[in-house]
Amino acid sequence: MTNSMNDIRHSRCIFMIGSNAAEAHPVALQHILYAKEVNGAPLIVVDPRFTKLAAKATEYVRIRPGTDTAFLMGLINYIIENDWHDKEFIRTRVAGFEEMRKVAAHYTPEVVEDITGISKEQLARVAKLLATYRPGTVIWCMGITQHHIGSSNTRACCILQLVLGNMGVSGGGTNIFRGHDNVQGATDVCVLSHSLPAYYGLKEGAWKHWCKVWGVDFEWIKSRFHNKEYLHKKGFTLARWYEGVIQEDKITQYTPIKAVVFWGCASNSQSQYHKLKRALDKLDLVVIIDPFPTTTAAMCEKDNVYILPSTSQYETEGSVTSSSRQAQWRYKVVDPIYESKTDYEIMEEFVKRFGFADKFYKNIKKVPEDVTREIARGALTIGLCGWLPERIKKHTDNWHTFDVDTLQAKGGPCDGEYYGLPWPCWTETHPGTPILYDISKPVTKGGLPFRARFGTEYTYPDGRKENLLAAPGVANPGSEVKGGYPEFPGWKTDINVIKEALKRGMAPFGNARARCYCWNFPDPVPVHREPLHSPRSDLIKKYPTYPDKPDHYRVYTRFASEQKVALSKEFPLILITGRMVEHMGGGAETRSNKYLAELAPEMYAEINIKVANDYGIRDGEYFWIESPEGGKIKVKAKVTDRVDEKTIFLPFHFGGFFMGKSLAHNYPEGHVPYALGEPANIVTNYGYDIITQIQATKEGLCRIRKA
Amino acid sequence: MARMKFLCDIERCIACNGCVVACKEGHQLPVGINRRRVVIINEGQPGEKSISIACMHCSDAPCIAVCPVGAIYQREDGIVLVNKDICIGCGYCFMACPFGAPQFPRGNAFGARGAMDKCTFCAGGPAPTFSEKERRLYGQNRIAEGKVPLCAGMCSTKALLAGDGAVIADIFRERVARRGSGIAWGWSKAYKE
Amino acid sequence: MKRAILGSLSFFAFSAVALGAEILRPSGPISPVAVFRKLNALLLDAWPDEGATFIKSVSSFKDYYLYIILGLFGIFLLHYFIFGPRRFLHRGEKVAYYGFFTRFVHWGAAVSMTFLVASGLAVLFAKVFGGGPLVMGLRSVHLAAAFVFAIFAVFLFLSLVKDMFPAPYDLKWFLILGGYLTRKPRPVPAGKFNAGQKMWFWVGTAGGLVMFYTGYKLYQFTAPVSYLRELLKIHLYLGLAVVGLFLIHLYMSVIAVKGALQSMLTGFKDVEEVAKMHPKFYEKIRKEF
Amino acid sequence: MGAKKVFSNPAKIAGKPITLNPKLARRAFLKIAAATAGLTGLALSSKIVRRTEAKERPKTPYPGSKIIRTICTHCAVGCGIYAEVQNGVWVRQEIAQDHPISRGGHCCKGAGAIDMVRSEKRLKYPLKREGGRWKKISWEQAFDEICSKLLEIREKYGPDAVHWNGSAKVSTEMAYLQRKLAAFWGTNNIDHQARI
Repeated sequence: MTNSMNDIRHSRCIFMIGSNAAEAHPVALQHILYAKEVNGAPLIVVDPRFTKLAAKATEYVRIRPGTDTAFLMGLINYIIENDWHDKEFIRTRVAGFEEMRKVAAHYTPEVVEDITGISKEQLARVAKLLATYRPGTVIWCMGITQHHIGSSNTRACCILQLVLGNMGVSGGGTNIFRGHDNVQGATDVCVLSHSLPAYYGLKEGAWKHWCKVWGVDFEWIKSRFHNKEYLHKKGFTLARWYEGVIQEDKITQYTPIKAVVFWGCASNSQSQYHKLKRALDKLDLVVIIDPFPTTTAAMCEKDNVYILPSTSQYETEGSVTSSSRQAQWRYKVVDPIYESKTDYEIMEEFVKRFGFADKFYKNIKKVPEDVTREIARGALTIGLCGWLPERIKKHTDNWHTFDVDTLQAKGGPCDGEYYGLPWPCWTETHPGTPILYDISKPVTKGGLPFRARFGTEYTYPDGRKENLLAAPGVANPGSEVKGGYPEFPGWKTDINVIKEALKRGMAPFGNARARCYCWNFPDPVPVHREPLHSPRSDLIKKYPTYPDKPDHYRVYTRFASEQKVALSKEFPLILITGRMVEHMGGGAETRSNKYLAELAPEMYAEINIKVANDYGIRDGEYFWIESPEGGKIKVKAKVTDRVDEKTIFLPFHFGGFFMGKSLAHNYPEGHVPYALGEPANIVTNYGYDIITQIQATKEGLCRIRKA
Repeated sequence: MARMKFLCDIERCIACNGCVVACKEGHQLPVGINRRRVVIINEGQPGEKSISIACMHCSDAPCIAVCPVGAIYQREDGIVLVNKDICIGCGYCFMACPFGAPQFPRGNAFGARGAMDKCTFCAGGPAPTFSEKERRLYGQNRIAEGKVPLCAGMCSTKALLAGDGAVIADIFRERVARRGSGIAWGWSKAYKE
Repeated sequence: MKRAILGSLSFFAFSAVALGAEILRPSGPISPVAVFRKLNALLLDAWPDEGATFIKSVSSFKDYYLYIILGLFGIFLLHYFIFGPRRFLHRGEKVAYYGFFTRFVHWGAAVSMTFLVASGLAVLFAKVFGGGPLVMGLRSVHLAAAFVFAIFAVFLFLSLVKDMFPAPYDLKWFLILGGYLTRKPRPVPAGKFNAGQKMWFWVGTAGGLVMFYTGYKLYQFTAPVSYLRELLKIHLYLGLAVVGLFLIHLYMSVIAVKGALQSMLTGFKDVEEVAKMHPKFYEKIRKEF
Repeated sequence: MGAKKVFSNPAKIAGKPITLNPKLARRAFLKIAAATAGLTGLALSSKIVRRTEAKERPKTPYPGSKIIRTICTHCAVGCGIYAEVQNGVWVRQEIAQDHPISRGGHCCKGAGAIDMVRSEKRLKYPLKREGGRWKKISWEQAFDEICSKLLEIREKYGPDAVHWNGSAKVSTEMAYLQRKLAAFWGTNNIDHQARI
């Protein structure tokens, strides 16, 4: 999120696409509904499904799954055509506008209507609302990202905000509500196969920087790896690691995967789950570390699995980063119950036995505070330098001193600071950056320009040259340079450079323009591409997907070869998945809570009355859903108007059944969750994003039959 | 004297069931006992609304009128409570209640109904305040602690209001008036510029 | 009561007005008034129509029962002292009147019915007993006795029903109130069972089965609340008749007609009694001999 | 009485001047917090409470308990929780009315946060699957077996034969250690839920 949950209170228009915040982030609705009521902000909800959030919308837009980019580009085009775009903002702070505009021009209301199913009139109305009520916020979640063009979708959202000039202002911004409680924190420290903590990447410089922080020899780290190539090669991802075992698609790694460790991670959230099951049966070792027996435990039917009971997060402590980039200290409430051990203890035992404890804990005497300090020393790129354990604790201890509207403390020990020190928090005295890219405040007081990450000038394919730095006169107050400037050399590895920059009132990473044209992406400007499994076979030719990618996170990933025109004949219905308010993620925790299990006891599939009647399925009856990949699940029909006549919706929290068969007997005795059901991901389809490899669970196809 | 009341703002309620679980977890209710529940109408259609319902602590409460043993009584602040030591589980109160608030756990003999259970406005019951017995039979006594009922306090969107009827009515009226600004929506554009 | 309803509904009324302000808002095609109506229909169900009468009738039932019981006791006392009991000494010829099976099911039904009436009244007048676990225990007794009774009632019904169909002279029997309001017994128009017995039979067995059904549904407590309300009313109204007739039956058989108790134990009735009290049946058996 | 008051007011609503002044609106909104919090004083003024108080009862149901501030573990909104702990037992989840983001609010998952340590379904000790059945083992045995197997696999197939799935549900510090562990192990095969 560029802004914060509370900042939505200042929005004058709320545009939510691919987000069901009413179920996934109910407390965020507090602020959204406030803006709706007090500012009279129109709440526009774009979703293939009439969600609980849509029930609160002033304008509900039903969109065909997988066509978000077309709709967003259509909006952008309509706004530009009508001259509603923020010309001054674009002149001073945006790059590649002309190139983007040319691409967007294709998406006329007529074209958009054909692709997305959204009428011309509604598109015009939404565009008018967005243009009239500024600043408006754009909010999205997995409905935007879980597509094979997920990265294009997200960029289209950002471009929409740039065109409207809604970036860097209170009440505006692009706000992505993140899922898990600490997914922002875990992402910031990059528990990801393509980067070292704080998005440093895997290049040699990154490794050297972190080796310095860790206090270990770079050569030693290098020697731990198979060879130098694998030091820099992106690893398998959560979405496709099982291909490293079953190798249905060709892998580009010297060895298959033989062991997997699930450390606080559910497996039933991964698409094509029936293939993952095959992998579990083939592995030499599966280690599950979790407070509850996850679905994974029940899915393993071989003697290759261990379960280690870790504590819940209330029995240990540490910082958590909310979606708004705020750090809060999650204090320990009680001692570990039963024989469970904290994750830190388990880590220590592992490291001890692996034989590098002295190196691993070189700077860490006290867990977790010393770890926080180590992160602060290393994570300069996103400015975690100011996140010292004392400061984070101070904020949590004094959360009552922060204003609800601005999140700034009024008096008290944290006077003037923003709640949770939203990163970048450049130094130990920096108050945090509540709104990213806000040039109305000095950098030392939480202001920030756009980052100058891609040089100072670029020549577009048509020969046009553009200065990538912000226009003259555009800079934060107090900046030594009144206008754009490049990044400070060495700021990513040296805190002194950052301090120097701040002293001069400037951002360490420069002051540039936001790009509408990303030349390092497969689609420099987002364009619509039909889902791999598209129900509109007639559009595949016009909007084809990418060519196959042979080495995509170590595995051959099919795009063009997977997109078959005839598929929709056999699999006529669209399959989407989503959240329920009662459950979370794989549901290991919530399905073991008797009250939540009572409220949402079983798996169901939402199905439109017309589809139900066509197939002879009555409300409450079981029926089979089958995926093109051979997965099938038997679920209860919930006949509802929430989905349209082409769509089936599945909540993805359930586990404990597998293709019609109960796995209750596979759980440890006495630990069978209160609620069991078929994992929706057995039937989610093949398809992965071209850049991030996020699974495309929001645009699959399926067929159904009566059970 | 303050008159305790609940009010659920239908425009705000998002059916997150926070109130339901807050109540169950706070009072350690058995599964199947719903002191509070959330009802959705027009599900999946434009006009979908939800509302959280519990005992409304009626003035001149019908349940008190029909109770054959006089187990139900009303405090001075309007909170309607049941004495589980006296209640015989006959179920008349359930039939008399407009909101379906009274709940009956399965008793021991033949699975007949046990003593009635319902929302206490987090005011415990007739057992000694903060005693183990009170906690077991009625749950927490937050009113005696000077605390708000759990459901309203934990309402995710502040849809559910609880407290003195006059005060919450004021709050709600102001909200309505403010939403009424929806009427003037766009006026600032039309007339000021 | 009207005030009570208004009071308890004020919350909804208020919401309605609140929604009223929303009407002008160009938000959706569904009118807020419709939403309000739908909520009312869903949450309150039939309460606005029948709630008040239900509350009124349920809270007054206790009084009806009290009137019936006290009234009957008064009548019994008056009757006993004014007219005295009938005495049939069982010294003369005996007539085989009740078979073994009939007596068996009668006593089965009688004992369980006694428990039912006693525990039922205890639940109704629970306040006297202080409520709580004691009455809750008696509710379990009521429940258990009901199942026992239901079985016996079926057989009792089957074994006696052929003699229990109403006949024209029953009306006459009622007109002279069975001839009980005289000191000297004179023949009354009655067959094997007189009109009073027939009435008791029908209310006791067929009515008893209705009581069982309604009671069972109330025990289950899963029916729609509107239906439950009707069931409770039926249970209580019919219960009123059952309790009344039960008490009359008890008075007649134990106190007012000496020997009646014995005949149900032994199965035989005195010829004199049969001749006087059941002349039509007497004629019939005389013809047979 | 209160009911009537509510009932008689609506007429005024319509007549109230409509305002778009955000300052005024905000002040009004803050009263909502006061509504729930404001009850405090009102409840205490109740005669019944006063009467019971006269009898010298404990002031709190959990004497000697302390309140610990912590954060809900369910989604990234970051709602605050007041955990009331008595003698090392989490006895009650309190309303964090003054938390700047959630202001006491919770969805059903957060309202039942205490269940994370109360649930009977929590795992109690390390388990190993043997002959198709789960067998209780000691921590020591679990660590020894797992680590020696992992090292064996590393030896035989190389460090990339192990895939680590980290977590978005642990603290930032723990997540960082997970990433660091993979680096020290010698692989980039580490990922977590943010990917999907």
